[in-house]
Amino acid sequence: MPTLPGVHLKDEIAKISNRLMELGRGRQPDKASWEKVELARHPKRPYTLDYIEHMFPGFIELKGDRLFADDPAIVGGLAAYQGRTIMVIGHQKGRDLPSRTYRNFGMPKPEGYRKAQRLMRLADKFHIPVLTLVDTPGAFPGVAAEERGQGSAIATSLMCMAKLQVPTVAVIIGEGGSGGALALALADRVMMLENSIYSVITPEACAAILWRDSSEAQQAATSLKLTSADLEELEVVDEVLPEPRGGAHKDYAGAARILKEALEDSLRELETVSPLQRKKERFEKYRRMGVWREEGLTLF
Amino acid sequence: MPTLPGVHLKDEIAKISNRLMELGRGRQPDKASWEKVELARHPKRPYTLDYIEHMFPGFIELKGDRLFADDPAIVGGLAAYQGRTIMVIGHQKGRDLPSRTYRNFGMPKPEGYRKAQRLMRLADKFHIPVLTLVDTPGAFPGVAAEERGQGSAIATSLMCMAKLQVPTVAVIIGEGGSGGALALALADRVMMLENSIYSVITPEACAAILWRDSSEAQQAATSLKLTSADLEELEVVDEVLPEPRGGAHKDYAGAARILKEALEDSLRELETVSPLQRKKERFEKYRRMGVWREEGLTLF
Amino acid sequence: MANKVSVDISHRGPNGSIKGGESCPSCKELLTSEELESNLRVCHHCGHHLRVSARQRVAQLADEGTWNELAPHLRSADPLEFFDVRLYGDRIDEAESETGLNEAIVTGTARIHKMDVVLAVMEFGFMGGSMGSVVGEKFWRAAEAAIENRYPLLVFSASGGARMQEGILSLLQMAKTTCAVELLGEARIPFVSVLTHPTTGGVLASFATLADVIVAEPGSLLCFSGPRVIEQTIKEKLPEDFGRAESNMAHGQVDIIIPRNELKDRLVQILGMLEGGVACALEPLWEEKARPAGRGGAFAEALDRVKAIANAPWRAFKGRDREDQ
Amino acid sequence: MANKVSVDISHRGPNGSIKGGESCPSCKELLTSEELESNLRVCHHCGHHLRVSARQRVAQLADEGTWNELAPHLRSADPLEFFDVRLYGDRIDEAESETGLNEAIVTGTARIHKMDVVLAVMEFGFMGGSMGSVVGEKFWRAAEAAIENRYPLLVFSASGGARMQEGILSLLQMAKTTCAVELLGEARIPFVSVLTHPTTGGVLASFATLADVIVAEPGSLLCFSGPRVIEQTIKEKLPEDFGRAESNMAHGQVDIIIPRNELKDRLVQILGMLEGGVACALEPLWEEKARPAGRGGAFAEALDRVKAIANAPWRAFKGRDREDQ
Ligand SMILES: [Zn+2]
Ligand SMILES: [Zn+2]
Repeated sequence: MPTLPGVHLKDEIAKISNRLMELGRGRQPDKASWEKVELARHPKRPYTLDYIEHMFPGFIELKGDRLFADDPAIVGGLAAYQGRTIMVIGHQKGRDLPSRTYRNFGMPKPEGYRKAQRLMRLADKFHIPVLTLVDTPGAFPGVAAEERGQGSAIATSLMCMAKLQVPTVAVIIGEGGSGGALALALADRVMMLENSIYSVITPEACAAILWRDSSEAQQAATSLKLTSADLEELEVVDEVLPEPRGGAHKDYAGAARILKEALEDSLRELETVSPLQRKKERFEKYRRMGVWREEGLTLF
Repeated sequence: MPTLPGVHLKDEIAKISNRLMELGRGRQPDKASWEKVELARHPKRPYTLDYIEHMFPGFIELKGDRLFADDPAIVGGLAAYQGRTIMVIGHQKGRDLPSRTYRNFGMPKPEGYRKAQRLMRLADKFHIPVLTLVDTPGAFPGVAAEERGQGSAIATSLMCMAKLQVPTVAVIIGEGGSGGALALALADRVMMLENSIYSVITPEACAAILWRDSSEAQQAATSLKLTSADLEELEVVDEVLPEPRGGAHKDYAGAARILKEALEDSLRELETVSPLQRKKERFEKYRRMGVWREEGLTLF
Repeated sequence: MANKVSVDISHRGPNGSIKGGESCPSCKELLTSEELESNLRVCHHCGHHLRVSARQRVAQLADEGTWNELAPHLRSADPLEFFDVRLYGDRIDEAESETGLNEAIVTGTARIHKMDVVLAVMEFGFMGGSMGSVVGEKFWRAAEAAIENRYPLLVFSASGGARMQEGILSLLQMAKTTCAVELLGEARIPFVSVLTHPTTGGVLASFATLADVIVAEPGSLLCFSGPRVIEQTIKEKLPEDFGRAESNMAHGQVDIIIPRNELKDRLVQILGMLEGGVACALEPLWEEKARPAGRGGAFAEALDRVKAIANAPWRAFKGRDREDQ
Repeated sequence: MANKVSVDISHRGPNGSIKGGESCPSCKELLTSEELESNLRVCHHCGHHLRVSARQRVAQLADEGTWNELAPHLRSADPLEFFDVRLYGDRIDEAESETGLNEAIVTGTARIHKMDVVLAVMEFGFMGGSMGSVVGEKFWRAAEAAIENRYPLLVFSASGGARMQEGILSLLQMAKTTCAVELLGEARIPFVSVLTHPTTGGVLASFATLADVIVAEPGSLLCFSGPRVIEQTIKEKLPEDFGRAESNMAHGQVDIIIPRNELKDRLVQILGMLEGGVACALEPLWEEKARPAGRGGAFAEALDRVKAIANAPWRAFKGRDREDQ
């Protein structure tokens, strides 16, 4: 059966059946997806420093990439935790206008990702597990950020997390926006809070590109499968953490407790294997990411 | 014998004998030292790219620190060399006004040192020996360079060279100016061309500080012991390479030939030992640097 | 694993418009197909580097008859049952018939000036060179082939970013390809990345900038966020040279810009020099057992890992009707 | 190796002028010695951190009676027979009598809130805290002691740069101390550096910025080139906050600024957390033999090296009359 270029009977049948399916599905956007988008972006949703405050009283923030700047859109530092140490790194949004500006709306520049890498290497040196909290609309799109290598900063952040010998746990706590979120989320365990989202592109931008109409964002949110339930089904996240009734923004302490328990469970599990084995399993996991077909298999 | 605070008989005697010595020595500055300073800074002296041109026809320059900028005051890249590969990195001055400005008079900024580190790590990964050519008045003293961590960039460059598993050879080819020079010269073998200098501070700056008169630079040049002969005696450099008659600036090809032979000899020697042993010897060498006394020993 | 496929550059350009000629996007001069082909699709008036399709690129680089395509049967599924104004499947079909390829990357082994390499070339004409599951999987397999054969990996990228229609799975290809690069690194396999116009988004922010040496073609647009997105953010028009290869090099992000007519020679030289170091290290002069170096310990280890992973049960896609692998 | 020396802060300040009082260099208010001492030499009017001598620093940090000085007998030689308008030996003598120290750094073991540490404190009052051979050698021995005892290393720096009178040997201390830091790193010994006013030149450009965590005191001037040198270069007056700790932190060069009254507590916390990671790794839950980790392989190796080096014949200084060591 020839490969290129391909119009085959089997494909045609599949295509028609897809078209039929399409008529039945999704013409009404799934309100539930958009609700999650709104909850994930809720202005009162707990941010990284809120979780740190409730989870790790002795937190010591460490700043700077030792290269260019300290980026307040990513925070990180050491925390004492059950008689041991953990490195906590996360995106940080602001809550009022001055702090939002200061935190650049949680959109990191290259120096943010490079700070994260520096702290992860420090953790690795001293066998300190790494917890990342993910909550960003995406990496900052600006001229100077591009000039300082935004793409490279994200790539090296991914590479840094791929290399780590220590256990790594990532939790999407709010908006998991594109490469800027993934840069802190290549981990042994990736979890999502129930009302968080994780997406390759914002629904608004997706709608603007594909529908040429950003008011189709709700439709795009449904199509993108960005809710925690979607991502669990796609096996991109290992676990979805239920939030306190009404959402994390109604009970910071409760949300932090849930997160802390999940962290403890994860670490307990991850620390039963050797660093080498852990790294191997990490690679196997990411190697499996994706869905493809080989010729001879039908479309579904 | 008590240590602090100390005015002791032995000390006093030593002091007086020193004073007497001082009357006899050095009141006439050593013209030879100043001549070397002038030769090392000679406007026609071959620079890094001149040596590369004569030594490594297939040189491929690799630019940039992958962080902030490419610094033209340091050049580096891969060269084929006797059927193998070598990484060459050196300070680069300009020869006319535009190129001097472009090269910032051979005064690197943090990005220059960070480029050097990146290239050294690349060399280390592929077991490629590193040759550095040192020729700078010093690291650039500017506000932005300070803000981007000039001190840290030099320190991490030193650390990078301390860590390397591959053989490293440094040659002072012109001005070895302070920390900005040393940053590329923590090597297994450190050599100096006959008419180069290597100093903790420029004679002019030294004179301005100690004599409060920069016209005493010739005197300072003598005091600082910055000629290749001085440094060989102090065991800071392993070998002094003779230059072609009249100096390297009279015969680029000849100077390059001398340098190439010395490189070959050094590498042949360095490659007979394991990376671990080589690193150990490197550490022993730098651990021995310095001259001190312990109490109970007389002043000399 | 490999499958001989002859290189055919005659019938299609990157945007299907090669018949007769094209006008140069930069100086607007009309260029005949013959002129373009003989000059490697570089405008001989102004030096502008016109886009090259993946198959043309392979033809420009690979020694005659040495190209062996890897994983030629991999094609996209529709894991999200994605719907927008068109079906994902229709978009794929269209891209296939426009490019004559079945994904936005082709991978294979080849010889370049007699040097064995694994070569991966992205095709911008295939849905904007977007990276979905197949691009990630083909990149992984190319890296595997490089490690198994001990060939260097040479990758040409051209991409608008992620394949939105595969949603989060598309994003995760950044993580997947990064892990593949880390395996290459542990095996000390040289990896050279050539950034061509345009390389943006998730491809720039993963494997394309993680190479040992980063090469760019002159004038290529290389950025993480696209110019339009940035213009919306800063509410200003960007300068003409924003994100261009030359600007990237001045900002330290690119090792070297190589004009297309020198590309083949220079790439072989660079790969050879990286290989040269390793080759020497294979037969060290010293006797003592040192820490794992070169293709000794680290390589064996990386290879073991890759093999262990290759034996792992692949994740099934929904609705498959028989076992793959 | 260690030698008990009691801590005595009563008789001398950093500039020998503590009797009676001082006026705050920032707000100019007059501060009595009692006020200063009780407030750790921080102005209680404006919060300005006045300079602290090395001995005062030790007294502020070390638990009572726990300080053991290391290498107390090391003193400068005059290897270059350096002459300017004064003799080097005279300058040393003056510095000794002004500071009551015999070099610009004191090193020792101590307990801080019951935590064993190796503590090294530079004395700016001793020839501007300049780093000559003795500073380098004492730093090396402090690092050795940290590795041998498995204590973390805590270093307070204050330095105008290199000791010009030792010429190139002074410069080489940057390389020497860097190698010592690398040994600490291989042994996974936590190293925390506290930058105090002022830390510049070769000290900033070597060990002081190579620590695992870089702490700064508020308001400290931290720069490689001094403000005057830079002003001469740019022909402009520098802004007031140039090179200050706060500016350094904003520019990513400093991890944390800690006011002096919190310093002791916070340092112990940081050192404890770095130690905490290692302590756990000492007794791993897994069985498999992994790569050398923590204080297993890497540590043993680093220690072996240090020991091998310690047995190496020291280079003699000119004119010594009997073997040291
Ligand atoms: Zn043209
Ligand atoms: Zn005051």
